[in-house]
Amino acid sequence: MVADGNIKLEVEGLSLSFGSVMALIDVSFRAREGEILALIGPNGAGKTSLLNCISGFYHPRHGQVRFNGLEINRVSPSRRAKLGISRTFQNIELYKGLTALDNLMAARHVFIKYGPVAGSIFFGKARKEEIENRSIVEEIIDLLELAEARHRVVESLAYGLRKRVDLGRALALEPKLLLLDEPMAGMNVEEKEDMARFILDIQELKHIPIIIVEHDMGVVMDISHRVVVLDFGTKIAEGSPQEIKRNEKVISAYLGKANQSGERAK
Amino acid sequence: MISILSVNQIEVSYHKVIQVLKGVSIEVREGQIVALLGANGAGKTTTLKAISCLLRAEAGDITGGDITFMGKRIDRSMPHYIAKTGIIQVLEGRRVFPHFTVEENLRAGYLGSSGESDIREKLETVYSIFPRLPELKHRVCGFLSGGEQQMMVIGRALISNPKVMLLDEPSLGLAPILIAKIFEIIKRINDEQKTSILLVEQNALAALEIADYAYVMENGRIVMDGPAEKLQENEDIKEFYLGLSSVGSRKSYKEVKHYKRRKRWLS
Amino acid sequence: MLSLVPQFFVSGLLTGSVYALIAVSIVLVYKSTRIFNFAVGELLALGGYFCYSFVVWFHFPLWLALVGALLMAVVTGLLVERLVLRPLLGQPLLTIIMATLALSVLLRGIMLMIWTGYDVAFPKNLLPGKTVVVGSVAMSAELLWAFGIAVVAFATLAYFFVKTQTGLRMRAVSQDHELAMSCGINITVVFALTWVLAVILGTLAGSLMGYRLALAPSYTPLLALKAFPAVIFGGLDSVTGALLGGLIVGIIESMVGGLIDPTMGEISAYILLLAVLLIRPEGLMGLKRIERV
Amino acid sequence: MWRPCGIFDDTYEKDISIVRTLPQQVLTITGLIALLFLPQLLGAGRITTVNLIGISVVSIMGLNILIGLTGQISLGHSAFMGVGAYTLVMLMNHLGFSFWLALPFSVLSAGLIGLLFGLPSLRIKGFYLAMATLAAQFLIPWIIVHVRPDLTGGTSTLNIAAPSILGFTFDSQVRIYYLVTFFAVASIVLTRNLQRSKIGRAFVAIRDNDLAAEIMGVEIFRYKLLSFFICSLYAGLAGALWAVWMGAINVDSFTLHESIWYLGMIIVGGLGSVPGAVFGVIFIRALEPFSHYIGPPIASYFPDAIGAAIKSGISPFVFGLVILVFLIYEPRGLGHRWEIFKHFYRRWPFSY
Amino acid sequence: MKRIVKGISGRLGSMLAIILMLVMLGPAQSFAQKPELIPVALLGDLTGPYASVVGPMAPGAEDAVKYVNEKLGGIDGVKLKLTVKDNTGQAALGLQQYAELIATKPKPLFFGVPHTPTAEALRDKVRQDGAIGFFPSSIADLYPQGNTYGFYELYAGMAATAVKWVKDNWKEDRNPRIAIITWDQAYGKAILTPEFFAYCKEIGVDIVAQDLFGVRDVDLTTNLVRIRAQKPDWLLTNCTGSGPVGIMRAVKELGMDVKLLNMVGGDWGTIRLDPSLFEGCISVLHNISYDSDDHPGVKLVKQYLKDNNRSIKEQTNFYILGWQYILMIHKAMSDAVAKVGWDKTTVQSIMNELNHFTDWQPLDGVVKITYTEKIRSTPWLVIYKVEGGKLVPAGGKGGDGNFVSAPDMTPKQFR
Repeated sequence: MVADGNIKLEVEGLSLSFGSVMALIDVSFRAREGEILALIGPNGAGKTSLLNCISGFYHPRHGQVRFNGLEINRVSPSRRAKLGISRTFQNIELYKGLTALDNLMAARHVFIKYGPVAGSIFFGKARKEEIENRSIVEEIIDLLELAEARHRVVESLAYGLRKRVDLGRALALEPKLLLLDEPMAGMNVEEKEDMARFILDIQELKHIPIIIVEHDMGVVMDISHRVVVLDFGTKIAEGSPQEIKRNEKVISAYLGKANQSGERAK
Repeated sequence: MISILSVNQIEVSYHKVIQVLKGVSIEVREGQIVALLGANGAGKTTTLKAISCLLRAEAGDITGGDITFMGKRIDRSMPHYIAKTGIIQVLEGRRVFPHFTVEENLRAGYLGSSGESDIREKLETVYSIFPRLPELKHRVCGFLSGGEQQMMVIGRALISNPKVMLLDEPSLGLAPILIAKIFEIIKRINDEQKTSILLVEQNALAALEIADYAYVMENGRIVMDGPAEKLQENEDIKEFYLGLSSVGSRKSYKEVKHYKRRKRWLS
Repeated sequence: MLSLVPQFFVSGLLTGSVYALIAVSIVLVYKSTRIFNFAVGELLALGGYFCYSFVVWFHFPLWLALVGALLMAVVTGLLVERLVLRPLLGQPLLTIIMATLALSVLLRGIMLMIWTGYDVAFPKNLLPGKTVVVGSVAMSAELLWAFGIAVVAFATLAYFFVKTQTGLRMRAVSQDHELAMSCGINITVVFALTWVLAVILGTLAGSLMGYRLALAPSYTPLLALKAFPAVIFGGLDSVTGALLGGLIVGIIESMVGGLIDPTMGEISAYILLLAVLLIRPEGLMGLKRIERV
Repeated sequence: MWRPCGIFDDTYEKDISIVRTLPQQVLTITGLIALLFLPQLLGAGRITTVNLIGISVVSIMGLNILIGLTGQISLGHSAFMGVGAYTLVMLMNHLGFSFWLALPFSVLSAGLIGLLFGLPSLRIKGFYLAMATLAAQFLIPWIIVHVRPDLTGGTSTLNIAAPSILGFTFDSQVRIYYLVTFFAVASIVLTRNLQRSKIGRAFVAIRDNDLAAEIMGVEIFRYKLLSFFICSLYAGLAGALWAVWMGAINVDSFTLHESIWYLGMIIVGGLGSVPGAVFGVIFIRALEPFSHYIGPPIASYFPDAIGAAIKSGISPFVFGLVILVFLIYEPRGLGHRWEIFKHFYRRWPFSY
Repeated sequence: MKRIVKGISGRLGSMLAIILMLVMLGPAQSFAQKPELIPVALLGDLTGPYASVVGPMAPGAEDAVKYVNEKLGGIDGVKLKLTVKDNTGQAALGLQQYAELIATKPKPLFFGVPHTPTAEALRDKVRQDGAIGFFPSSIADLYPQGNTYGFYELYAGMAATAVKWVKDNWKEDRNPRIAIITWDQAYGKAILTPEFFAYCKEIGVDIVAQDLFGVRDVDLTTNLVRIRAQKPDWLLTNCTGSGPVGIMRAVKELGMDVKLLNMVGGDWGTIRLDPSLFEGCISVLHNISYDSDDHPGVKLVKQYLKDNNRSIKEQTNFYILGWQYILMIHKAMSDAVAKVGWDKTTVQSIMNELNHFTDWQPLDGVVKITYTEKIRSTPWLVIYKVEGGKLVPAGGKGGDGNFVSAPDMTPKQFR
């Protein structure tokens, strides 16, 4: 497995606070091309906050996020999307009034260039662009087996399917870095297996760094190349899954309990 | 033990279109802790809301089956009536009245009309179960920690001496130490107050430890039930809910690409 | 001009108390049901008409007529809740807001049918007292009464909300409907009670202003427009805020109107409203739960 | 998007088009022809109301974009129409512009003023934003009345000359009908297109989930303002048409009451649906004169004493009651009913 | 499927039915040489913001039509048919109602539009459609003269008459000081014309303050405090209903010793709201007071009020205006028919008669009307003072008997 590609994302000395509560304290790590990097840690350890800092929704108090060597600390979330940072959400933040297809098309926003006037007339250039982007979206629909949901409003879709649309939407952005926030939360084993398969497919096809936040240790240990462990906002370990399993600090803070109960409950 | 709450083959759909429950039956006997297990979206919360009649506020309808409480049908009632008869639901996610103080929150749960002295008495009972609460009674609830909120929420449910308490994911988003404590309290309430408890949990392990009986839900159906000790031993439960079937021997997620395993009870 | 400032201030304060009554009426409904009540103007005019009718048709003394009007307000509030709002429970909020707009047209029709479109006025000198002059400041007896009644109304309301179990339940409902239901609070009763209180406050405002000037289905409801900026000043969520907002709007209107230009009185309140929205979007007393980007 | 049974799209081009089956094409063309001859069908008397419906359709298309698609509430729509109307009339009367020259300016000026009052959407949303636009509803008329009454006429009415094109003067309601209908149809088509374009999707994304939209690359603030701008452009156009329709404008025509009723048309029609909005406009705009039409006859059924009393109030009573009953039975709006009807038609004859 | 069909036909069907009915309804009548009926229209704000002024005009016109048809034998035997439409104060609704009426056959030749914004919007249309419009008298309704006539003198002319009355009765050396406080809308501001201000200057009356207030303002203390600082002798307003009540209430509360000069808005409908407030105030009306009990015209009108169960609230000057409207039509049209015969009677020939109304006094002189080619608002006014809740003549120079002639406030370019 490829784990030594070029460094794509560098997070350095990141600190974030809400009022007096420190959510992240001096966190640093790197993600390389083509690797699946898992971010684990107990609830409230700051995993989602870290993702929010990378996707630009939170502004860290200290530290830097560099993407492709570019400092993006002051870049707005929508600009970051244009740079190719894409993500899914813990609680499925889809556009619930749109169909699955339109959800994916909406993510093509940054690639479609025509303006409001052309959009209103919807002829020539606008039409051509729509159709071009549509075919790209259709590829994603094929990949994630979303055909049955294509013309259905996402609000009416089943939970697992919605999770997949969420992933599809992130892919439609043609990500150069993919952040997945608990893609398997609330799924049963069968659905988890499907999702794992999709993630591995994406990794194989796109060869981009994928950062995944997940509670299911089984999944994490199986599919990730490297693991970063957070606890109370600080990074306590980093390494291959095998190393992490053996890491004393991790065992006492996290896996220890998990080993006892097999899997740490959500 | 006599059954006091029984849910018989209920079917529930939202907006008259989306069917969520497809014939669910559950029985709660007096003094029991019954656990309802299942993954996200299986219909656990909907089942609880069907019992407490909170469904209607979300455009949900019971389209089939019935629910009886101490021999009386209650599935056509209003939520406040259900509460008055002695079934109190504790909603998922530690829902507090955020702008109220702890004491106001507790008072909001008081259902009687016997006046101030009765409320005082009830408050004292709750404070005796949760010794941390009196210290906090003038604090505004929105600023309390998760554990404190969870205790307050359970305390509020207790203030009207319910016969059955419906607990929806009390461990959700709590630190492991607190989870243990909450479950301990639940057990204690069950022992001391003789309150029957219907417990919805994703944390199957912890729930099975205190429960007497358990049901497993999947896609709007009960797929398995039995005494808690028995379920703890069940292979499927071990594999799918407890993740216990030994990390070592399980097929790696990496190799599932073209292979799908079906659950035994479905195929 | 500056020597007139105390007079402007006091006039604004007294009128503001009536605006505050209306503002609180709007906020009560908004707080517990999330509905912005566009029918508040018509409801207050209706209240004024009830009071008028008790005085003129049944020859009640004014205080008794007011009591009668308040009883009618209870009935109206219950009817509105039962016939209009309850059938729409659980429907999209905008639909319900629209329903209050339709209700306002309907009520206008009813008022026209019963009292016609012509102005009517109360017989005079029903309220005791004469204009009070303190220094250079004259205070109208009627507005002083209005102010006094508003103060009593607010004090009663405050006592009710803070001290009684029902008040507590109403406050609980305003924070979280589902949770309140799960706690065994009958929210339909609370909603009905909310509407009753709102109509009562409107009736007070309508009766007081109807007594002071005259009543007509065309302009009496417009009084509600005065309360809109007051509501936002205080934050849609806060009863205390609405109360203060009403007074502030009254004072600003009077001050700007007096010192700069009378036609600017009303819009100055709206300009200030824009400023408040930009600087402190949740209003003066609004709770943090505000919808914000 | 569901098609009638047995009809499948074999290209994406077909899949994204609006009018795609033969019956749809036939219907569209018949509809357009019917529109051409509507004045002859209805007679000159009713065409004035039809014109008002057309103007309101233009206006509502804008509001539909703002409220239905972007999820922002505006209570100042009527005031923005006033901006368009006054700009048009002032340019024509004081600077001698022709209607066609003044029209772009009036549309644009309304758009810019709308944009200005959309600025608070940077910080607030929901009903608080509605209240900011409410301020527009008080400020704009105040400015019209008080700032330069010599130009705007203050509270009194400004009359304008009828516009003409190639010697065809729009000086009667039947002629104005063709002007209004052209713009009404055009705005429906433009809105429908905008809705299925990148811009429309971005608007809905903001409505449904603004956080996700931003993270998916939509510049929220820019698009919110764009939405306010487009909405007010339509309002400006509608205002200009209003001025032509009345032949005169008065500040009294652009009231808060009107604004709230535009909101009402959207809700009666069903949020976010273009056909729904059109139905909503027709429903409310036709119902109001209709209630005044049937009010007095209803009153005459009652004995004299009661009849005389209820005569004055019967019209608003009927108006309010019909809407209320409608809302209770059809809270999701006419657009929703239309969808059910279409759904039924598409599955026919295999439904159930 | 049945259920769906039923649902659709039930709800959508009823909606469509309403719309269709709207489309289908529409009277169709044939045209005749000597018509069977003469349609007359009244488009007023009967229930909206101007209702308390305009509302009584509808019963007035209805009663007058009865009088004309029953007592006067119609117009050469042809009866009048009155259609009343209530536009609730919305010009847009007024326009729709106008369009609907003008499209009926035979179309009404006369439109009485006692609502300023609607009248202003309809001015040009009435001319285009070849009908005659009777409008309230703001300058924008009437000029440039076309087919339009004012029901009464221009509001500015009334104001000038009031100011002149003050000057005529002025005893002190200095100029009388007058403060204007009026509604901030078209009707209220119709008195504020350059001609009026020039006239005040000319006769030596000082306008010391101009204050505006809104219809929904409930307390005018602030305005009056500002005005008090200018020490006026009189207040001048053009508003009605709650407006004058609000002004005088504040005046009383502030202990000011000034009285109000009002126009048509200061009639019985307003004064009845609180007679004690208006004691000593002046109203410039265009008709004789109801309190002139022995006047034969007043007796007749009061008899009709009584016979038709009209309420006291309808006993106002706009009730008389309804009569005036119908009687003017009756006279102008009867004269035209008598002169040229039915077949040659056109709008122009009727207007020729109207334009030669000279000191015509219908109802035994309850009103007095003079129109000319140039002057489209009858200049005859009566000045009344409120005494003991009654309107009693306050006298005045420059007229004959009860009526005084208003100074000409027609804008220069239209004279």
